[in-house]
Amino acid sequence: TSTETGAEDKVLKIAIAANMQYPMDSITTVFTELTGITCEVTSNSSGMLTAQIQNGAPFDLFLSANMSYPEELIKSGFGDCISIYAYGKLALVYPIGTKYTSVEDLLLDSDIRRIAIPDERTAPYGITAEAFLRKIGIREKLTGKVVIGESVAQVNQYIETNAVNAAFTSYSYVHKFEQKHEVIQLDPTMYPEIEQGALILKSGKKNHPDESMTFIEFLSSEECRKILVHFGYNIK
Amino acid sequence: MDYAPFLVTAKLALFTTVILFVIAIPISYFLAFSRWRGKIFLESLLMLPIILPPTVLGFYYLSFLGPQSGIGAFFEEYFDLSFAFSFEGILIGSVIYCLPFMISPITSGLREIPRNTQESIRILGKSRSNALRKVYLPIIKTSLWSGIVLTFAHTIGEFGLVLMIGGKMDETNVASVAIYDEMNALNYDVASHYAVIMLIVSFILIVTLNLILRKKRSIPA
Amino acid sequence: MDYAPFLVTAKLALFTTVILFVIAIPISYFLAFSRWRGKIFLESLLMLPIILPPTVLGFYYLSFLGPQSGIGAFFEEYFDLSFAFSFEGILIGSVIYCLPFMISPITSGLREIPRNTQESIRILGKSRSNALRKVYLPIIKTSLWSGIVLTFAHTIGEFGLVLMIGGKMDETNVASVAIYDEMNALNYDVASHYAVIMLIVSFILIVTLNLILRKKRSIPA
Amino acid sequence: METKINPEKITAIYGKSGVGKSSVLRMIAGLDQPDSGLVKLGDQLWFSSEDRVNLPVSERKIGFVFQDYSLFATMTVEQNMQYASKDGIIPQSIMEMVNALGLDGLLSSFPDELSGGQNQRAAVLRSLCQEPDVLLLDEPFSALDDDSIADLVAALKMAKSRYSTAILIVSHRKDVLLSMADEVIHLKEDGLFNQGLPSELLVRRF
Amino acid sequence: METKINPEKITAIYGKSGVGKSSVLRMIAGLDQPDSGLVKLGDQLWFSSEDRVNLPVSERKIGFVFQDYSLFATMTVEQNMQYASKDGIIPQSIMEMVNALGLDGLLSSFPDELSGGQNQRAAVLRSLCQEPDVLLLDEPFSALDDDSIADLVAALKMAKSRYSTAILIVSHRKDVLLSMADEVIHLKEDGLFNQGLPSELLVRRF
Ligand SMILES: Nc1ncnc2c1ncn2[C@@H]1O[C@H](COP(=O)(O)OP(=O)(O)OP(=O)(O)O)[C@@H](O)[C@H]1O
Ligand SMILES: Nc1ncnc2c1ncn2[C@@H]1O[C@H](COP(=O)(O)OP(=O)(O)OP(=O)(O)O)[C@@H](O)[C@H]1O
Ligand SMILES: [Mg+2]
Ligand SMILES: [Mg+2]
Repeated sequence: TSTETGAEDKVLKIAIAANMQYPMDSITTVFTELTGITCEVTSNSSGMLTAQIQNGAPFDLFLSANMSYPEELIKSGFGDCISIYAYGKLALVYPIGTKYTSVEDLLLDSDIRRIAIPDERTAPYGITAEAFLRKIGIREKLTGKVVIGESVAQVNQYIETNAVNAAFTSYSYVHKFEQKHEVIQLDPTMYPEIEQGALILKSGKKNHPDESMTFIEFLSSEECRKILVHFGYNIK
Repeated sequence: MDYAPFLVTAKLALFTTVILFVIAIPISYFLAFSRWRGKIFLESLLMLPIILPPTVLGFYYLSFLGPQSGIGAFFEEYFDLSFAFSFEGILIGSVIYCLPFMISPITSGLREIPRNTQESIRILGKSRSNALRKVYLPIIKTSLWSGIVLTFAHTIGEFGLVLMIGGKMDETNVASVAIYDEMNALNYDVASHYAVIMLIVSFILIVTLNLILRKKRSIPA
Repeated sequence: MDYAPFLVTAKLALFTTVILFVIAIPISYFLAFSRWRGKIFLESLLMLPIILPPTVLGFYYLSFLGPQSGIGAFFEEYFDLSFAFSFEGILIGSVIYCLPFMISPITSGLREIPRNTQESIRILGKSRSNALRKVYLPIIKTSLWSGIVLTFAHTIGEFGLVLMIGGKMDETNVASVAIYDEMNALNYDVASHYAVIMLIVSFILIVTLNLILRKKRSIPA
Repeated sequence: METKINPEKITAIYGKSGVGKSSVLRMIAGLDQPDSGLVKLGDQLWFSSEDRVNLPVSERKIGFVFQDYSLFATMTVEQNMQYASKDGIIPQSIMEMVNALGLDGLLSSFPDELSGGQNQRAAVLRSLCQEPDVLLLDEPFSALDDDSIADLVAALKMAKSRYSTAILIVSHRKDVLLSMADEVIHLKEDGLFNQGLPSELLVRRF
Repeated sequence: METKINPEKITAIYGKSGVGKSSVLRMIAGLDQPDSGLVKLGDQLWFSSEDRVNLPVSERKIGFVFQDYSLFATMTVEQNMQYASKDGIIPQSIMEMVNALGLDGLLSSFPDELSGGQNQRAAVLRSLCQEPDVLLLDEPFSALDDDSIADLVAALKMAKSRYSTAILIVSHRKDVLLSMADEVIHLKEDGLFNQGLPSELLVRRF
């Protein structure tokens, strides 16, 4: 309620990995309602955001889809500690009405001609998807079918445009896909955890450490957890 | 649905085009008419901004002009001017990136100006800038037009560079970045809505400019 | 360090430029000389590919030509030709995207051809294609050059569209995507290494082409 | 305006500057269209506003030397001539004229390396390479000295007899026309014209 | 080649096509540079290969009517003339010549809407608008009929007396030069030349 500091000053600049774009609208809306702090959200690939932050981007917070990018930033002195606010879940999306008895059957079915997987080199969900496939032991058999997407977002676009028949993506999009596709949550014991890490940044003079802290606290609040669960994240 | 990004885009495209038009004309003049032998290198060099992927160009831009860089820090300290994460930043980035789109057609237009026109100018004792404004630019009208449209249109669509240099502050939130966000949020309807508006508005604009400039004999300068 | 992406890039840039050159000439001819009143709309329409952000263009491309789309499925079924996730796919995408870069300078060059040249052609009873090849193209050499360099250079740098349509197959792994990936993986050294190679090779190529084409009177066709 | 042009004769159009001589040639060639009237060659109808006939330029088998020569700047003199020739081969008889007109050393020059008069002679030769049925010459002597004019007239007469080309010349040079034209059409500013022998039409006004 | 050109007289350069008349004018104007030799106006040195003097074209105060006229195609006749005039205002005396030369109705026409002769007259007028010290005219009568030539000569003489402009004309028209030139330089193909009165130099060869 302190209007004297000026509206400009109270804007919290949050950099988010592209895959957080979807739930982020709801999270910031509720956050602003509760605290009066407005948010400006930038989404990009985690790698590019990291580069931006290292080059002085005036972000207050970084919400990454994994731990390696925030860890890199801590190493170079742009932050202190990462808080894990949720765990992502891996999902498999495929056309509605497809009959199958197991994930293996589905993936090996000859009607499923292309399967999109995020790039494990750049996308956290790619690492998990690849791990999952290796675990169930059919990765090699899929070689001719696999289409690598740059990010979860791109994999989603492949599904949306029907460019592929099935895709590994984040379960957080379940509500978007439900109408036109089947979405299954894959067994979380079959892949490593997808830790969603938030980092308070110390990149410039204009940072808002107090508001950032408020946001981090909000992430573990009951209201926010509800939102995160609704969007298909796990909370511990 | 937020229409502010369109205004930012319009502003960016307009400023970029105007600035580049002003910059490109003397450069192109030099490239077209100078007898300096090294100009072929300069000319080739000026084509390079589009060789790099926009994001990569943006990365280097941040390294050299960002707040952490020497130059960037200096300007921020003493002039309160920041070359990154600001409208000025994406404008400079766009100008650098679109340089080839403006320079190349204008230079080729100037190269095709007949020798006797140039000689008449010398006989009349006109200065270079006067000749350029009154004679050469009207002659190469269609080449100018080509440079303007390519620059304008490309700035509207560009987003890798803008996203990298600008982040997404209110002042750097151009329509193409907004579309990118909507696509990331799987709001394909909204994204399409934006895209269609962008296409229609641009189309109307280009047609209108076309109609104005195509009027025979119209002189732009 | 893998140099294969450079080969894919070179192939893509070369094919895109050659195909566009061939396509653009008749289109530009039509735009420059036709008396059809609607051509101003067609001309403006052909500028639109660069209005959309490449990723968005890629999205629409996949919707219309992707494997599940009517056209895409047909070609995949009957010709075993796939318009997405293949070299052919990124080639078609590049051709669509770079259309304005080739068409705009060539059209403006053709528009500046003097009327008496056109009339001499009619008197000599030459066909359009003959006149184009033997007379018009040599006259507009510098405009052709402008279109070629812009297309070539831009195809090298383009990555949003290629990333979307290509899906990171070996055959679609162009250098710009490789650089982007290395940057995303925070391997800045490798990325810079790639970028520098790309810049140097392109620079040498552009200078060489410049030197060849600048030879006075040289006739490209 | 209605007139007969005898294909066996050299006909000249004479008149003041701006009176419409070039325009008449352009209409005959089909580059411009008359508002009304006919254009006929022998019994061939080329243009008729009434019958909506308009033979395309390329089918009229016409050679045209423009007042500003209009050689292609990107081609040498020889390439210009080859381009105009059937099969790209310059007829032997025309190669001889190249020598007679003093252009032999200039075949590999580009038009902008030629003097005005050299350009003009090259343009006439290029049009002869087409072996046209009708040759239209717009002020072909304007950049030439007396000797060159004489050479050119000789060349035209030779071409005429060899290819039986009808020749129509626009010129304001009374003296030249007197010595070489078989028939003169004197265009007047009111749109009317006189037709007759050069000796009658041109001398009268001195 | 060394010669004196008397600024009070109208001097003509006469010679065969291709002999180098236009080139001489271009060197005087400074558009081309002689391999060696001098160019002087009165006691002003314009060019000297020995002393490495080369006065820029723009400082030579020269008007030049090119053999191909070279009006700016993007400007009307009037705009062309205004552009050449100081302060953009066409001098009154030249506006009178516009009428005398029959161009009054064509001021707002573009060069490609003019006939050859109209273009040529407009080009001469444009060069007069510069009020040059020396006026170089390359074949200024080539596209004109006898009446128009007479009008143009009258206009040139008037300009000469009013602005005391030295006039140097290149022409192959013996008859015209005989009637209007004060002095003739006859350029020959071997690079030599004769200088003298037109009646001596030009008539001798008839
Ligand atoms: N494109 C044009 N648009 C409008 N008027 C034109 C055009 N071309 C020529 N004219 C006008 O038509 C008239 C006749 O022109 P034309 O060129 O036929 O004259 P001409 O008899 O050949 O003269 P000259 O001997 O000077 O070449 C002129 O008054 C000229 O101004
Ligand atoms: N740019 C050039 N490059 C090479 N040679 C040239 C060039 N311009 C002119 N020449 C040559 O120089 C000679 C003289 O040319 P110039 O134009 O001075 O002749 P001219 O006396 O004006 O003839 P004309 O009466 O036909 O106009 C010609 O033989 C011509 O071929
Ligand atoms: Mg005429
Ligand atoms: Mg000459």
